[in-house]
Amino acid sequence: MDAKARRELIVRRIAREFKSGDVVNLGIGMPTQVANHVPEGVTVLLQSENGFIGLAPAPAEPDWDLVNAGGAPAGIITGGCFFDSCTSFGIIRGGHVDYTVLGTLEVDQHGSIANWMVPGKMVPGMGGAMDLLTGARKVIVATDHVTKDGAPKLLERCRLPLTAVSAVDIIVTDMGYFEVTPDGFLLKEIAPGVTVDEVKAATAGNLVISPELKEMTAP
Amino acid sequence: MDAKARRELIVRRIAREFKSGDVVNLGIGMPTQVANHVPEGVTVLLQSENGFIGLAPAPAEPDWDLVNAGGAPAGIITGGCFFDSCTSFGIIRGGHVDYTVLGTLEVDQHGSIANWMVPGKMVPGMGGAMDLLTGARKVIVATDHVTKDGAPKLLERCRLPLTAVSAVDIIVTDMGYFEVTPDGFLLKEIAPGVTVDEVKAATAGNLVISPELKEMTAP
Amino acid sequence: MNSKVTSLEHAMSLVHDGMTVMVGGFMACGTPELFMDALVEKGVKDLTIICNDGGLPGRGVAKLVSNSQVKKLIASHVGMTPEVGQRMNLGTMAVELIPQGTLVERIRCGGAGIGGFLTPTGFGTVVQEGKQVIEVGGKSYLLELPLRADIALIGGHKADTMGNLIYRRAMRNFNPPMATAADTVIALVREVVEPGEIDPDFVHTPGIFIDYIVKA
Amino acid sequence: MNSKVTSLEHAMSLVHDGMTVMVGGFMACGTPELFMDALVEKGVKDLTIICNDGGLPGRGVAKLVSNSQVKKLIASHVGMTPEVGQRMNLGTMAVELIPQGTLVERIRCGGAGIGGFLTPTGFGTVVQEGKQVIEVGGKSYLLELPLRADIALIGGHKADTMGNLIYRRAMRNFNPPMATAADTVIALVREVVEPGEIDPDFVHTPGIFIDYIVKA
Repeated sequence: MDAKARRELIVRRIAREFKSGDVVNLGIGMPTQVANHVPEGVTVLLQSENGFIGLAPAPAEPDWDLVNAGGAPAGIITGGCFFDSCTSFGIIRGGHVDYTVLGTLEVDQHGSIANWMVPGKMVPGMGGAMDLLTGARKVIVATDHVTKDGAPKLLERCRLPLTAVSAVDIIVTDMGYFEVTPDGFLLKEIAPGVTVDEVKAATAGNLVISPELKEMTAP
Repeated sequence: MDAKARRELIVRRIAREFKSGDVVNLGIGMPTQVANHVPEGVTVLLQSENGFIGLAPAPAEPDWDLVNAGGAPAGIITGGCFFDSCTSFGIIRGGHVDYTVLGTLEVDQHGSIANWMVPGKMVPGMGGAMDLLTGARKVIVATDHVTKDGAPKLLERCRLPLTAVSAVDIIVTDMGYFEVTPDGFLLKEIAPGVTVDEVKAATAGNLVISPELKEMTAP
Repeated sequence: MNSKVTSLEHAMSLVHDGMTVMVGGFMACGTPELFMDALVEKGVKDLTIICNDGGLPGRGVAKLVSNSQVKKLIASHVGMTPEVGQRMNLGTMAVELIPQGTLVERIRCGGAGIGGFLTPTGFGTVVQEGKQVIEVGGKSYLLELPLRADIALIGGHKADTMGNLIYRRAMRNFNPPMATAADTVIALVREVVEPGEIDPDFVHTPGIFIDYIVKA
Repeated sequence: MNSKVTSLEHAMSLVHDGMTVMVGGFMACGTPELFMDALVEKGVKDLTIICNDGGLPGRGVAKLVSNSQVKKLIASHVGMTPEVGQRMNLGTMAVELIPQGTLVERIRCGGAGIGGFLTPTGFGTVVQEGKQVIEVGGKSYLLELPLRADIALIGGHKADTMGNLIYRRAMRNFNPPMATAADTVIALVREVVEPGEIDPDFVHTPGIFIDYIVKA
């Protein structure tokens, strides 16, 4: 699979996690694309941490009072609403966001995650990521399984500075769908054309294969 | 003076403390009457801790969605606004109320005050009094100088359970206008027909007489 | 999305004996009075009620108190309802008194995932008993902890079917913070409209906080 | 009561070298852009700026950064303005990064007389460094302290002359909490109306928080 197909597999699989009415916050980059693949009949409420529920695509004529968390023009669904950043992070920290989907640099078998800084490089800041990771009911990591150099991103322990400790619940990569469990990464679904041995070779932490391992489909 | 005249003297004097734009919270009982005596040309904004700025007399036809902090029908001025109790106490605790006026059982020379409970008697609860005492920029106590039995209410140390420690700035009684200072109660104005010796006899804490002692007038 | 509007009967079936229930309103202004009546009729008991006050005689949570359904009342003021004091003195109902600003902020913390906050309110008084005192910048504060409930019963003016709520005048009071701080939140409103009929700039309580709406 | 409307010139005369200034807005949405331009022209320097982010290149607080007027920037995210990172690396400007929810809650505490709050955000990360860890109910929290400023510059949509403010769409963000947490609060709005023209049920920022209004 090329990069585009791999990413589409990941975001399509994640989009199938939600049920109608779920409040979902999508990080920038690949996670944003999850919104395009939510199955018909399922209506999720996208939270935009800069201050609204009901994030929607921008209208043709942009309204610069209505931007997303990246500062780009956005829209709002009928029945959405605006609030200030205190309320927005009360929603996030208080467990009112059902799912957050974020990309990462590293994630480990304890659910700790490092995705906000690389020492020595320009540090953009954590923005709302630390709050989302500690506050959302379920944290889903959307990531390529390995780095551009082929090194594992699923580790026994993160090496980069952490964004949050024991925060991640689910990891979806181009190789499979993993749950973070006390025993390590539990492989529950495996991507088409990938073998368990290939997953093992590409993963640095404890890997447990589910006895009910299924193929990761993305219709 | 009879009780009514004494109280009128107190509330009229307190009403002269304010300047236009001041945010003022008036406790129930005697302090409520202060609102009726604010000099012409001075517009104060009355805060009602149940959730609005701009407390005004109730209209002839009561609106039961609009009550004061005692649960009785109230009104709102043009330019007032409503908010929830979090915001209301953010305003109070955050120092955005310029003056609060409260009655008391006891007040001491350290500015500590006891006005919410008498052990062994029915305890109504402190409501918002503790927050107002610690949060308002200036706390004015409006009280008869002595109890019904003639015992001093201005003490060296409060004996009843405290409502707040070192919170009171000004005390206005039927005998005079006092500032709470490190040296004790500073008598700055004396009520008409009252002598300094009478004030001394009726006060239990340290009393300091201002070198610029004036008559307490209430035009 | 499905409408959150439900029947009074279904909504009240969610309240069980022994639950902790937040009830919005201030001296019964903004209290969902119909819910109080329904709970009296249902006879659910041993409730722990969190409310700003005891209501007024015959109004608000006073109805539940009079009907001996309240095991404990957590409030800032109960002076308007002598029966609360009588039951407290007889030992038939426990009452915990909390400064009003502290009470509402504890509820906000419960809804906002904040583990506690430092307030100067109550320092040096009986409110301090059993609490940690923390000094910040030379000033002493009490550490106050969050409050949550199993159910919050709130009173609104108008809602859309997605749960977006507005209040009218002084009925807002404790309702918005309580809507964030319970496992199940049920709102009683006077009017229900379709999504989009409430201006998204002027929603007081976002619909995501509301589980069920009952039209009065 | 006197109108709070004043001139841009007078409002900006209140900002002095070395002050701590809160600037509302999120990626320059809701930022009082005219105030940024005026401060660049005025050339006031050594400012400590508290803002959600560094703005966008040529927009928001980035204008002050580019003009070397900022001694220290306190923000949650500066990734959209590479110049912030360059100046940070060169050591010509200090940057303090704070998680967004913690930043806005610290500002709220500064305005609400709360001495600090406990948040799980940042526990076990570099954000924890130098902070007190407090356990409540078996969970670890960081004690975060309030933030205040000398001046808050906020962006609104409409105000009445008493300072009651409303925002439009996503421009609200950090503006309401900042309006509570500075000694002097100045709002830039697009429209000024008479008291009573904004429905008292739907005021976003009560007028008592606002000292001066400038019409854009």
